[in-house]
Amino acid sequence: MRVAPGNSVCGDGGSPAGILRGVSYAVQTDVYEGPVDLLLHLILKDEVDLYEISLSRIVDGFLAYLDAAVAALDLELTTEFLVIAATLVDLKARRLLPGPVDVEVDEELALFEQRDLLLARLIEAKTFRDAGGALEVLAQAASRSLPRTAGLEERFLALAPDLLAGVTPADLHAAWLRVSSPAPPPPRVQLDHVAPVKVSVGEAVEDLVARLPGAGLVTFRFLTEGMVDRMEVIVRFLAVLELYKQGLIELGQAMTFGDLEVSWVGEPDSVFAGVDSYDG
Amino acid sequence: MASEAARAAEAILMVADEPVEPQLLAQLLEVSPVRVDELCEELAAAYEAEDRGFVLVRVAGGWRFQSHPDLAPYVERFVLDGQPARMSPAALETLAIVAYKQPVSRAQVAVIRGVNADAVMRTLCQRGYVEEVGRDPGPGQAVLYGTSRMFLERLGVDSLADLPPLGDFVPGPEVVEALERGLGADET
Amino acid sequence: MASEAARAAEAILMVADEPVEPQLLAQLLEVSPVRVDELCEELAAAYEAEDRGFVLVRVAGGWRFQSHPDLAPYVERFVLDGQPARMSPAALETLAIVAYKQPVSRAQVAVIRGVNADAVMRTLCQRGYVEEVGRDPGPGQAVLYGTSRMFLERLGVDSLADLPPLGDFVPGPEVVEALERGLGADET
Repeated sequence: MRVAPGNSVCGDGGSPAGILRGVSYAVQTDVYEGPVDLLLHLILKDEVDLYEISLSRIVDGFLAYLDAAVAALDLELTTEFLVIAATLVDLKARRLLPGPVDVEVDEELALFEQRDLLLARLIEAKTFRDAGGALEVLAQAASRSLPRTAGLEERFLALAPDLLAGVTPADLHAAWLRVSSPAPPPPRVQLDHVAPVKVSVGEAVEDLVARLPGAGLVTFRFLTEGMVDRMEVIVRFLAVLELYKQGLIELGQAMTFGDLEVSWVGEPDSVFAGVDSYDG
Repeated sequence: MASEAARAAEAILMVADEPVEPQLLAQLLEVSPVRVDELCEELAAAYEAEDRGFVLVRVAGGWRFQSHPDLAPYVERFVLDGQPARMSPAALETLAIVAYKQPVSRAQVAVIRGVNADAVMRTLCQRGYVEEVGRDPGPGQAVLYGTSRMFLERLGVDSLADLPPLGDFVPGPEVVEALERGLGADET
Repeated sequence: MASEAARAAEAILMVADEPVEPQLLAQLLEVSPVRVDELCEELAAAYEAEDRGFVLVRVAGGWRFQSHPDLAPYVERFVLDGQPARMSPAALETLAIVAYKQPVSRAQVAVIRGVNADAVMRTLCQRGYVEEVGRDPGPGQAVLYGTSRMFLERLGVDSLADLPPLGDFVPGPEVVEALERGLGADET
């Protein structure tokens, strides 16, 4: 355990873990612990190096969330997730793909900047989560006492100024209109036409294991042909990274921004060993 | 050393808004109603002996704390100087909801106002403008509130029928637009 | 023999339905606000020494009577609906952001939390813990939020200055290191 006990006031009640299991959303649709929370949880609780496996788990966890909550699909949340996922994919890709020879210095700097920003956000999120935990401790202690609210005894009521003095029936009616007129509903984005993404990283890996052996050198573009959803492409990319890590495929890139080339190098009957790491 | 039962009685009576019947206290403290009366009498005697500014008395069939009669002049000044002299917009809105939607529960008022209404409702009840008129027959049996006779008198009308009718409400163009947008957004 | 001022304070606090500010008590009792605080502290100490079932505390800028925390089991049985619902981790985190960063806009809260904060903020406003405190003078005039007096009452603290400093919660070096390692930043 790397986390000092004193730094975890809130105790992390277990809800972020629910993201991975996909269980907590049904009851907590308005309190979704966002991508930043999810990252925080993965890094601090599971102690994973994101380089290892957890990015795919993040995607799977998020997809599980989308599955469970398509009705309330939140565009800002999804965008936020894509930004974070893209940054992480970028970070990982740099370390997996052959040497930094052709990487621009500016790009490298931009990457560091993104990583620092992400780190700053994680630190901030952890700070406020623990502060929230401390508020809860105070609230719990305070809830053991109830205040006296009995108010004035009858004999003093006659003395109390008549609050209705000067109030007319018209004032009352005006007050009613103030509270009864509906507030304009918040603008909503029509998302009904957006089909939920159903593919998990595990499924994408299985698909690749079925297609790649014997297919020779293929491009990543080829493997994502026909995909219109960015999330699907990200999932597919994670699956490719996973297979690369397992030593089952080789990756190549002829030039910067060129097509990513994928070739199967595993034994034809290689037993794929990574599926269990997607269970969260 | 005060007994647990006596301390528990003090705690309950301190948070009670109404006189608490000895039977109820007996049940909560797990002692007999006779013992409750003994305990409360002992407490009342102790406050008297300590020359406290409050008393514990038996009124309307129950026990309650109240201010010591000697100190009425101070309490009167508190009532005159320390209490709001005019109805706040929040209080008037709450009163309007009760007037037009009665009988209505506190939870329903909170939903319409969009904020917790407990404190305001308590004040309105205390001032006698609003009163309990029944219980919701559904689960939970929430207390239902309505406006009082005094409310009508102070407002200068004979009956609720004399209030400006709700039908006069004609939504403005922005409200109509909002409603249409709301309906459109639900289409699939 | 208890002083007249102390007795009057007890009487007034017994009929008050929210914390009474020392300034108001001072005016009613014709003593200085500092003296009011001294009197109330003496009373609180006396109740403590007498092992009473209630306490006198300073909360949200004023003095009030409340039940002794020891007796919560009895009071909870008496006040069946009195316990406020526990807050979700998301609500607590959002509340912490508002408490420590106020005045703050919803957009600013969303940036820190990394997710849209509208639903949680609406819930907190509805519960009365958070309220509008102004408008951003900049373009867009975003509504700015702060914590309410009810927030202080719910937490049982006298003022925002009594909250633990935010610095206490900034993660230590080992956590920051773990985060850096997680992002692969310790390499190169």
